[in-house]
Amino acid sequence: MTPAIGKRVHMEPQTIHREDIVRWINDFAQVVAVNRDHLTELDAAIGDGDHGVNMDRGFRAVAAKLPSVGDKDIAQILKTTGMTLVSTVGGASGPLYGAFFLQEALSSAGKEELSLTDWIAMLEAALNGIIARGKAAIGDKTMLDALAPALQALKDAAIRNATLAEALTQSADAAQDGMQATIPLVARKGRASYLGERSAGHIDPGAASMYLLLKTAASTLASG
Amino acid sequence: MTPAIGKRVHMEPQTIHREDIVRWINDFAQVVAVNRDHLTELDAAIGDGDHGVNMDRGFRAVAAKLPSVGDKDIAQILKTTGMTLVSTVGGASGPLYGAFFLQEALSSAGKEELSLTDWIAMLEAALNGIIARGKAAIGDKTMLDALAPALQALKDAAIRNATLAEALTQSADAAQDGMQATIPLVARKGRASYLGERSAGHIDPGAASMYLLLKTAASTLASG
Amino acid sequence: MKKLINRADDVVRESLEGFAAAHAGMVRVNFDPIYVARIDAPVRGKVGVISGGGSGHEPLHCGYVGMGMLDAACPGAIFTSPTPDQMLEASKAVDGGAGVLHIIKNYTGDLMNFEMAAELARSEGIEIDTVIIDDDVAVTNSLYTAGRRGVGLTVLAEKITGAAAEERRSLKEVGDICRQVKDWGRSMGMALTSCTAPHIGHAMFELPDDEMEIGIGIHGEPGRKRMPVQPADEITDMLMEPIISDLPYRRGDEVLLFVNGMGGTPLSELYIVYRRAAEIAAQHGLKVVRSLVGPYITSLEMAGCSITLLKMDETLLKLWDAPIKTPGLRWGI
Amino acid sequence: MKKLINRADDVVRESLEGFAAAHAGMVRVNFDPIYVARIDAPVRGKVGVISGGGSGHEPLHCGYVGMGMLDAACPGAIFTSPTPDQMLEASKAVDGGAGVLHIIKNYTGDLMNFEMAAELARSEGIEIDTVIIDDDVAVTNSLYTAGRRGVGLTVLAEKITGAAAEERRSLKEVGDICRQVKDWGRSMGMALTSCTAPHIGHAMFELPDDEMEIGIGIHGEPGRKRMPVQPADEITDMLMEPIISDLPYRRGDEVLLFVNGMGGTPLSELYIVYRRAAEIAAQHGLKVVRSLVGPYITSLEMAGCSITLLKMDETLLKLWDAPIKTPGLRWGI
Ligand SMILES: Nc1ncnc2c1ncn2[C@@H]1O[C@H](COP(=O)(O)OP(=O)(O)O)[C@@H](O)[C@H]1O
Ligand SMILES: Nc1ncnc2c1ncn2[C@@H]1O[C@H](COP(=O)(O)OP(=O)(O)O)[C@@H](O)[C@H]1O
Ligand SMILES: [Mg+2]
Ligand SMILES: [Mg+2]
Ligand SMILES: [Mg+2]
Ligand SMILES: [Mg+2]
Repeated sequence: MTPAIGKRVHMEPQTIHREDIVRWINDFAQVVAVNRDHLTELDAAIGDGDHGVNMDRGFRAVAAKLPSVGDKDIAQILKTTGMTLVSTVGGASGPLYGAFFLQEALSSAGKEELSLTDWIAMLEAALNGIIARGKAAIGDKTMLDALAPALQALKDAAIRNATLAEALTQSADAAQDGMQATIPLVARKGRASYLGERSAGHIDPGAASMYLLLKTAASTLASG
Repeated sequence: MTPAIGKRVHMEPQTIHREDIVRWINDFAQVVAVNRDHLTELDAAIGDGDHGVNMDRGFRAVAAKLPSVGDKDIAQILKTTGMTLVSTVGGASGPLYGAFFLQEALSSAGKEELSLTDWIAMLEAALNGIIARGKAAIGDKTMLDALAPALQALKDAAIRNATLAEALTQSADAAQDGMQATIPLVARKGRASYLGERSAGHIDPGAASMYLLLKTAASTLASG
Repeated sequence: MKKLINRADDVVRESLEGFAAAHAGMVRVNFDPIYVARIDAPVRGKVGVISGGGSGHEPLHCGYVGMGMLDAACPGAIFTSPTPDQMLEASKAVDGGAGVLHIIKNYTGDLMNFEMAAELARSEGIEIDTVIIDDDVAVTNSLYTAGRRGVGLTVLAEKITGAAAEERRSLKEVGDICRQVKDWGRSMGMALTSCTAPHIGHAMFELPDDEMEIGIGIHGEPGRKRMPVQPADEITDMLMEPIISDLPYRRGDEVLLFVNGMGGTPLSELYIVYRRAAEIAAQHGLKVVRSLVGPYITSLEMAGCSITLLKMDETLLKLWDAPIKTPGLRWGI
Repeated sequence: MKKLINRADDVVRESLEGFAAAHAGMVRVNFDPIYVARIDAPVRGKVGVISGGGSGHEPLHCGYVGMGMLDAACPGAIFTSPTPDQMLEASKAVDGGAGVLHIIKNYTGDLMNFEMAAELARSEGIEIDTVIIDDDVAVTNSLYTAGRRGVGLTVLAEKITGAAAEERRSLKEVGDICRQVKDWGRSMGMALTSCTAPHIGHAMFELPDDEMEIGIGIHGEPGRKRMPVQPADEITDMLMEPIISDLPYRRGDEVLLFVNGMGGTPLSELYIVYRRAAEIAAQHGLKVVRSLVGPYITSLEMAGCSITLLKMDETLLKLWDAPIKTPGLRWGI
């Protein structure tokens, strides 16, 4: 069932280009639009019911903005994405997803294409950016709880010499597990923390959107 | 079936005394308490839903006040009732039921006991008092539409030489018919008039309370 | 029914006790019979201005007692006009020797009770003038009804009349100013939901989730027609049209535009209505020179709004701008 | 969902357009990015005081822009904190050379967005101080949460801080006054009903007809506990107890008592709560020297209330009484 290695190299891209990044972000904008009400429902249960609306507003603006930087390099595209999110989303997720993309931009500065190693460094920077801004820890029931295991999965995949596609898929799976694992958690950061014990029993909305972002990365970037 | 005339005279009182008036008003206070929600529902349909509460507040106050004038004459008892209603009911029904009892008081001034003729004169005065204060006409869908036919029935009964009990019962029946007859009417006075055509199809709450007042008169005063 | 109350029968009294405690510096509350008077009443030589009506419309009327507006207000039971003894005692309490003006909203009950109070007050030697506010253009065939209801304009009438009295104008002049406001203002309201009077315990009328009432009063009475809910702009058009076509407002007229909340409507929604109403006014060449937006005459927690348009002249403008210090409206002092 | 709106996406903008039209004499509304500034901003030599937060709490914050309170306010989407560019532009617009104070309600989103704005503003040479209001005693274990929320005290902080800035105090002094208010005030709230955000279209949480939430925030978040509805006096006890025992108020302390409506509660009910709250304060030997009762920081049309107690001293009293002229609060001018 496993295709021959030689073949695999030709079938699957091992690097990510500018166009891939644009496609990833545009695809995610559509995923967010489709999941807008779902994310909002998750947030209504333990927050204030605006996460889907916030993300949709932000990524609509991003999608509208991207054509104007389509010819710029990866870092510029990511920076524009981050800046646009910061100035259109608001709430907790605006600065945090803003930090995600702005840190990815810094980490990818000057790069024409991205290897799996670059991608890992970028997600690492993104994770640290979110922590620096939001001061949450793993297990606080936030978007970090999807992002951190996804990053770990990428690192594990790299050690195992997995292909980019495999690594991205494994990171998406890990993000999904991480999202599911937020269900029993009692929130300690963000609005959900005010509910105390009552926050347990629900998926964290930010973890859900983070999973969707990484899943979109897998499906968009892995297919070349 | 009809009892012998001679007998009837002994069985049924032909005059109303001070104690009868007190009983009538006290009984009515209880009738209002029992029908409070019913009257309020009627008023909610075409008015502002307070008629039962208004009447109950007023007659509770009257019942509390009556002991203090139990030894006074009929006119004094009726006047106290009217004054108490005026100062506790408010709304449209306060001044109108106030006028009812105040005019009955004026009409019965100086009387130790009341004949059917006196009772007719008192109701006539009451009717005119309500018209003077409220400026409604028969058919405007108000309490008048129960009171006016009841008064007419009393007059008819007097012409037929009916007993007091018969006359009071017939007047209660006429009040009931009059109340029912308010159903198809479009209100032209009071709050219900704002509904225009939509006021048709409902019993007028004031007509309903007026019927209860006259029905109580029949059951209390006729039984001596 | 869910309400922040103790017992339904105690709502008016307990609420007034809280009101008295919160505004001890401005008002004095009398409990038997119930009325609220400004702290310095009677003001010698000043016409006393009083109003009253059923409770449930707060801040109207008690919230408007104070310098520059009402000298006293008489609250009845919820949605039930007060009794004559209240208005009689209030009239006595505020009569500074220059007479007392009664501002009455046109409802059968209010009229009759105030009428009796006026008769009693006159028999005690107090000069009384009466103005009946009847601004609700939703009531069209006044011949076959109790006449137009008094709604939003009441707030403006009380403010402007109170300011006129503050200038030490005569009873006749104060009454005439109030009559000018009565003649120059028109209102219309609508509801998205009903309200629940504490003593009834359930909504006064049932309104399906996709319907609204147009042409409501302020006592939970259903309106003149029921229809599917429309966008705010269309609703505003439906309210503004009968108002503007009723009073022959002319291009160039200056107006005060008052968008009132019925109690359960967010302020943000009232501003959306205001936005459109101001647009329509401009289309008709009317110049909006003053505005008022908020829940000033309410029906408990009803969701909905009313719009009032009052034509202004120099006198009314000056009186509107005059200092006022009441719990419900305040500026200039 | 029944609302006086056109499209859910246009609520904030259209509402601000109406607000701008209604209060053209007091405020100026900028639409890209969105902020509301007082008409005469920047005031030379005066510290600029700005605040902001999600919309849906009207009159907070935009209604408090004007002389004696805020120099600018930045409204976000409904229940969503505004973005840094709004606060940056607002800070620039009100900087009269004496620096700008940011008053922030303690929510993760608000904090992060204001923080970014402050970084940007400082990099453009504007001196920024920040005070975070976190008065909600319903949040008990602040170590394991985002900390206490900013609720009712925000209104009082903005008023008092604005008055301090009006006196031309320095940024440090103005910030310290605001910090004193932050330290001296405590709040707690409850809801009888949920509210419906326009973009969600249904109630944020379901509350059975005989239950209430105690310890709610102001964004339609459910509270810390749900229980059967109680009489108003018991509810008031439940709110006052944690407030009074949290801040070591002492017998003889002077306090401001603020009973706030969440948007859908009749004023009459707020006074019933005020009545009991004042009683409890008196039982604890606290002297209520000022009061505020009304819907000043709301959650759309939610039914419920919050209580805020602020310990006062001579300085705070003087600043509270100082003249203020905003669409939402006004006196003395
Ligand atoms: N301090 C934090 N660190 C990381 N993520 C956070 C933090 N606070 C909140 N979040 C994430 O943000 C999400 C909520 O975003 P959103 O609903 O858009 O903003 P808000 O809470 O301001 O309404 C949460 O589900 C959580 O994943
Ligand atoms: N002008 C009037 N003349 C006679 N009866 C009237 C008049 N107006 C109202 N009513 C009566 O009063 C009743 C309503 O009383 P109530 O509900 O207590 O007062 P309100 O209408 O002020 O709430 C009506 O059902 C009607 O019978
Ligand atoms: Mg949220
Ligand atoms: Mg009624
Ligand atoms: Mg009534
Ligand atoms: Mg939010």
